Amino acid sequence: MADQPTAAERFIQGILPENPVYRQLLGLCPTLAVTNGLKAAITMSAAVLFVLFCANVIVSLIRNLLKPHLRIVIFTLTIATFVTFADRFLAAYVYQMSKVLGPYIPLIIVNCLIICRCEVCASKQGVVTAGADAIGQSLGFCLALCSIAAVRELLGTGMLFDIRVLPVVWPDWVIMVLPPGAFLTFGLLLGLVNWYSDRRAAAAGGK
Amino acid sequence: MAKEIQIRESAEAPVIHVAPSPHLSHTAQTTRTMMRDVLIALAPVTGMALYVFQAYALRQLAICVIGCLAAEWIFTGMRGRRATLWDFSAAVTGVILALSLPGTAPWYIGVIASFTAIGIGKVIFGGLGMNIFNPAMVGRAFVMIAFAGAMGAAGYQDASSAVDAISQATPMDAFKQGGAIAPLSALFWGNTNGSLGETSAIACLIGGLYLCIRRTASWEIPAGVIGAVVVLGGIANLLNPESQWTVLHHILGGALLFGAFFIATDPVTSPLTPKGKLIFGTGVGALIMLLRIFSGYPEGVMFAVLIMNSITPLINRWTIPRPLGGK
Amino acid sequence: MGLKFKGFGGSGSFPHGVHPPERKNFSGAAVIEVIPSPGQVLLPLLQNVGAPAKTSVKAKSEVKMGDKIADAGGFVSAPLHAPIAGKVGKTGVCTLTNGRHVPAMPIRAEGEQIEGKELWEKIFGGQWPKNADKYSPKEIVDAIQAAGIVGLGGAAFPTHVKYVPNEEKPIDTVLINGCECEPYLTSDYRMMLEVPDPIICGSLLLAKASGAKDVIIGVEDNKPEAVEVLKKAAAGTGIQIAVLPTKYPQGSEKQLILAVTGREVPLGGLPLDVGVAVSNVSTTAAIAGAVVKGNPLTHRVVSVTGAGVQTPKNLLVPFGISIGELIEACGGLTKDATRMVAGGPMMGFAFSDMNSPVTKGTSGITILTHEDLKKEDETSCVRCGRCVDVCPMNLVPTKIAMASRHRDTELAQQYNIMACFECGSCAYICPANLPLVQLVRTGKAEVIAAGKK
Amino acid sequence: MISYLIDIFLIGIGAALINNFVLYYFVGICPFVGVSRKISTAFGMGCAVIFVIAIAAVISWAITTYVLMPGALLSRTVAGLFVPPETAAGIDLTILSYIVYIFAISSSVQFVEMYVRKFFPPLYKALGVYLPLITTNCAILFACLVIMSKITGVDNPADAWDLGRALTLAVGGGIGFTIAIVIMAGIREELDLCDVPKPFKGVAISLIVAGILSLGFMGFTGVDSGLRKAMMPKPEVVAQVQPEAEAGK
Amino acid sequence: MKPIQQMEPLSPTAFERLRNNNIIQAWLVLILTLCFGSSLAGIQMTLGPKIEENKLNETLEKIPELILGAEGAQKLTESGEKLDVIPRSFVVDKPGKKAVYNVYEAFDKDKKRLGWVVKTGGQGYADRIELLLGVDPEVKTVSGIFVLEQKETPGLGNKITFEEWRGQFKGKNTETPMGVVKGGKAGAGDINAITGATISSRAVTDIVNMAVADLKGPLTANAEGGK
Repeated sequence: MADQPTAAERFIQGILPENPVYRQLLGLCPTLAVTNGLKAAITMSAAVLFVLFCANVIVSLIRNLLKPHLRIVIFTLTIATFVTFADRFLAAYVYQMSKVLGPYIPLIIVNCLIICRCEVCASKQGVVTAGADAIGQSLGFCLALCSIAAVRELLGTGMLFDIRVLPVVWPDWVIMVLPPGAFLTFGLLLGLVNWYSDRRAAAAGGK
Repeated sequence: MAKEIQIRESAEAPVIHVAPSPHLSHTAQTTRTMMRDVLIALAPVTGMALYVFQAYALRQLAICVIGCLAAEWIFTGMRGRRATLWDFSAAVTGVILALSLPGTAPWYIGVIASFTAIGIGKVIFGGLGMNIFNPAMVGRAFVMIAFAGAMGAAGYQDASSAVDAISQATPMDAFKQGGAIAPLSALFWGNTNGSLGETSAIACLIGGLYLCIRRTASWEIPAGVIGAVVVLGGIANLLNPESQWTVLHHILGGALLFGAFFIATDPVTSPLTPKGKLIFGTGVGALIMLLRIFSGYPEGVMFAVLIMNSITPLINRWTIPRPLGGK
Repeated sequence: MGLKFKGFGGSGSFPHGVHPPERKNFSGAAVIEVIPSPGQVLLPLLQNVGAPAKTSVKAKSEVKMGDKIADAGGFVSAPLHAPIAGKVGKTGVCTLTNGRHVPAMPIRAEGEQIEGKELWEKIFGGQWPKNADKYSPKEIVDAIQAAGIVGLGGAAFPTHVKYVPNEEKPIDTVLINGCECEPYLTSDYRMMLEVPDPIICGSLLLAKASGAKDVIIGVEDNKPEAVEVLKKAAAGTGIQIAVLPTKYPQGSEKQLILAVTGREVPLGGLPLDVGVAVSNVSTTAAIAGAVVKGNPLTHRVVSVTGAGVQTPKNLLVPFGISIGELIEACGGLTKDATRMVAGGPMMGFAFSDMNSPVTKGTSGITILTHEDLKKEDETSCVRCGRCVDVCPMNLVPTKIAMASRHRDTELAQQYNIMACFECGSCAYICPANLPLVQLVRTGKAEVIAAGKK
Repeated sequence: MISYLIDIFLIGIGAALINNFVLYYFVGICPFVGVSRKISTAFGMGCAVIFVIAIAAVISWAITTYVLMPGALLSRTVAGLFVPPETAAGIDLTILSYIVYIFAISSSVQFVEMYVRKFFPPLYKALGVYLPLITTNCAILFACLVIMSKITGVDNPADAWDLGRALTLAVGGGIGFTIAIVIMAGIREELDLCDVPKPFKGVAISLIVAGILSLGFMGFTGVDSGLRKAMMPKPEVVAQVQPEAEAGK
Repeated sequence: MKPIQQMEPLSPTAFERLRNNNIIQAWLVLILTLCFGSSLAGIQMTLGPKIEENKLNETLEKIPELILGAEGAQKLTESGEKLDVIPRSFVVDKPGKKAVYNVYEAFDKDKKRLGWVVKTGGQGYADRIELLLGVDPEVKTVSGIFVLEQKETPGLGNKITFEEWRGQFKGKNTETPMGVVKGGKAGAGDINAITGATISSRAVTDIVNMAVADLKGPLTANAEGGK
């Protein structure tokens, strides 16, 4: 930890190089569960952004007061509270979406992404860095969710954002919006990302 | 002690230009001849399908075989490997896949099923011999759920067909949805509707017995499947004596015999030891009956095979044979 | 056939196994010939399982045939004797047929040699007693030890070790192994046909030494003449002949015991653990020679056979003679010979060095042609389970091979890799032509290396 | 009584097989792809989860029924000491449920760990290493949430789940998790010997396998309704008694 | 924590003991709990009613369509009028258990009863199906159904939510239970099954039949009693 990454670095890191889903494999439950439509994916990402940002900022603010044996308790308390906020907001303002997401919003509490960022970043760094990190990570999370959701929604229903984009003759691949489709799509995309980054790394090494 | 010396020899000695023992090999059977055997065994079933469904069967077979070969070529090419089309394994997958699809299924179903079967079912695990799941069943399950409408009951009905059989629902489906009973003779000879390969019990039996006699398929698996179906079907009959759908209907109807002889016996995805094979077969049979009687799908062969495939590593683990003199 | 198996507690067979082509016809009818005495022999100091022998004569000393030239290097070891008369040279290194490099002592022939008919008479001639009353068990075992006798079936395990009285594990049955289940090889077969008397005599001596009640000679049913001859020779001695179905590897110790007595030798155990001692027929004959005539082990019968040799023969040869000379004596190799194997084609080692010497464990030289090998390329394992169906040890060879290929010693041990005795049945049957035996060998090496860590 | 038992049975089957926690609801994915390297480890993890999920289910059922749900007995009584009964009856603490559940889970994990360490050292040896990991296993919180929705989300208070149903769901879900993770571990051991393309090694191929597994488990769809139909006596189409019973406002 | 203690090896004074007390050490937790608790209470106060309203609206929104049909509902919104809806709850004693139905009674602006909407549900092919059933005031005919929740097979069973299919129920007589017929040959009192999803079709029909049978008595009795 000799030279701490700056806020901008943290922000950039989260989006692609340290993408929480594809590279760190954090928060897989929502990645699979809420990606049968782009709308749900984006709502979920927004909820994660809210919770992660608030939790990161608060943890960063009180990081000097944290006692080791109470650290996890405080993290959990903070996260659970903000998740409850997010849950109620969604229920109040986008009721249909909150019904679709169902238990996966409260499951953000045990999403390893949040506790991992609090532990790794926020509890060691300043507010600005922690906030930037939260936004970067959430954007990365959003990007990953949307990539999966786009594939699934397009193939599964011929629509994007519930708007028909493929011709009517397109036979809907119903499986894509069902659990097997989630696993298969994510697995294949993950393989693709690995393949691409391997190739990039090889090319960089070759030079 | 004799072994130790040989080991040190092979670990330390320089490699001499000679081959390890044994120096004789049983040349009668190779992987390729095994696959060829499967194709031969499929001939009666294919013939029956061509006789009953005519152009439908021909079209579906062509789509799936070409699809599987193309998929094998493309995917192994993507891995930078030499495509092994001539070991016939992709062709076998294609034929089994085609025979497990309804003849009237649209063309894209065959193509998607073939690519899924070879891509996700086989090449991604490392190719022939490495796959955990039966490729043909992976492909079929994928399209079955993706295009339930075109694969389910609706897939079989086509009143414009010249062949009478095609305009009915399958016997299993007709029974499950409406309680209609098909005559046993029709199930036996195969002039009913259904997936291309499953209708004729006699054709499946002939091909299956050929495979078992050639030891290309192990008899333990079909024996286990049919045994479990007889026992469970018998119990179901006893509990519900009014049911017209008897044990014989269960055995002759649907994809049971086709699955028992051609799908479940896929050596790659079934256990290695005879005991394991028997457990595997019994498990497949039991699951088929569970799914047939209780689940919403009229047929359970595909799911039963996939589920038992997934347990195969565990079965292998549990049935490590006791070595001679071992505990 | 009238050769039905009469039970001795076993079923007459063992589970699994394979039926490779027998191909005994090459040398089966060839009467044993005595090879002309060679100009030089090169005696490897390690010809047995266990510790190597230690030279007991100095270089340039003169030896007569039968003189001891090396002492046993320990209890599980055997002394060596000069097979010819001559002058000992400086100890050098030679390559054995299995590829090992071991120290070897050359003897250059000098002076008068015992040859031909005379040699045959010395080793096999004369009368052989049909009982062992004259000898005490200790005398017998000592004579065996002094004569440097090891198992001549191929394993080369010092014979006296098996028969040293052991009160905790008494031996009740002596099994004489005349199966010769390896394809091609006929040396034991010819021994049984031509010199049944020393075999019977040796068997009785072994029974006496070990205190066993039963002596059973196991012969495969593809050698009916040998059975007849042995039956005649054994008449009145109480020795029984068990005729076993022809199946590979019937001649393997554990399989033979199971087939005849129905007892299973525990994993990692010895036949002794189930009260059985097993010796090969040729070994038995050598024992008789050692006890009755005081002959040390200096010669053995070797089959030189296969389509790759001009005239397949069974030869009585001195140890240390180079294999090239054996092949010369058979008219040399044919044009299409492609592989030389020391031993039978199933378990034997392929070698390329014609100068390799014959050792106590060399039961035959099989020369295969391109025609016989016809191996296809390795393809993917489709887990057909044929190797499981044939494994006489009831193992899962393909799994063991996979584990070995991925250096997963833990998995290999779960599948009992160490129980494999590399009979080659699995690799013989494998439709994908996987080098299963090879993989098992490397796997075993890994397991041992991991165990040492 | 019989119908209650059937209900319990079907809830268990449903949670374990038909709507498998891992393969249908995607909870507990992290250990599913992460921990499942060896069969024995996977089985140990599964047992620990069943253990904790059962305790957490009992706690969360009790808290939800008596404290959190609108007009819950305990809250109403306590609040009744300070405010008028009408206000007390309308008390609704469901907003606290997530916080309460997560603390209930972590404290029950702590408690189980202490208890097992003290009284069953061999069990602790076998399960102990997995216990801390379980706190963040979403399967457990998910079970609590399902139980909550079955208590607070129903139209009729009479349909609210009792302890038996809640416990069955939790244990069924735990068993389902164990089944999935053990199968996965078996396959992973096999995959180690396979020639999987490099980009897919590890998690990607596990996900593909999970996808095919979930395809296979799709076959169980409808088994519960089939079983219910088979076990129940013929459904009554016409209710026999129609008293003029009316409740509500 | 430990390093700090090592740095201060002073004798434990009263202050020190107080400092090391667990409760005091947890001051941060306590303060956070207080802050979070009060903000949660605020959220509950402000958003709680709105959420309840959302939940209720989900059902209420459908009532005009179920009672009046799509066109009727359209007209109603155009005219800016609203139906008066009274939620009620009926308990029906059945062998083995009591069934509770939430029923919405709909009146027009003249206090004339237009019909009832029943919230009911039952086992479908995959999971429970929740639906709203509209009937006329005398419970003689079905005025419409709407599927609130279902997890039927996408592509097959989920067609029960399609207007083309559930529209069939409109106007069906409730005298005799409705049957399910395959192949599009439904008679007057029957429902056409969805191809390949007969079970889902039958499940919905059964739920409707059951609700009608259970509530026919209580509702008509109530209607008469209400006069």
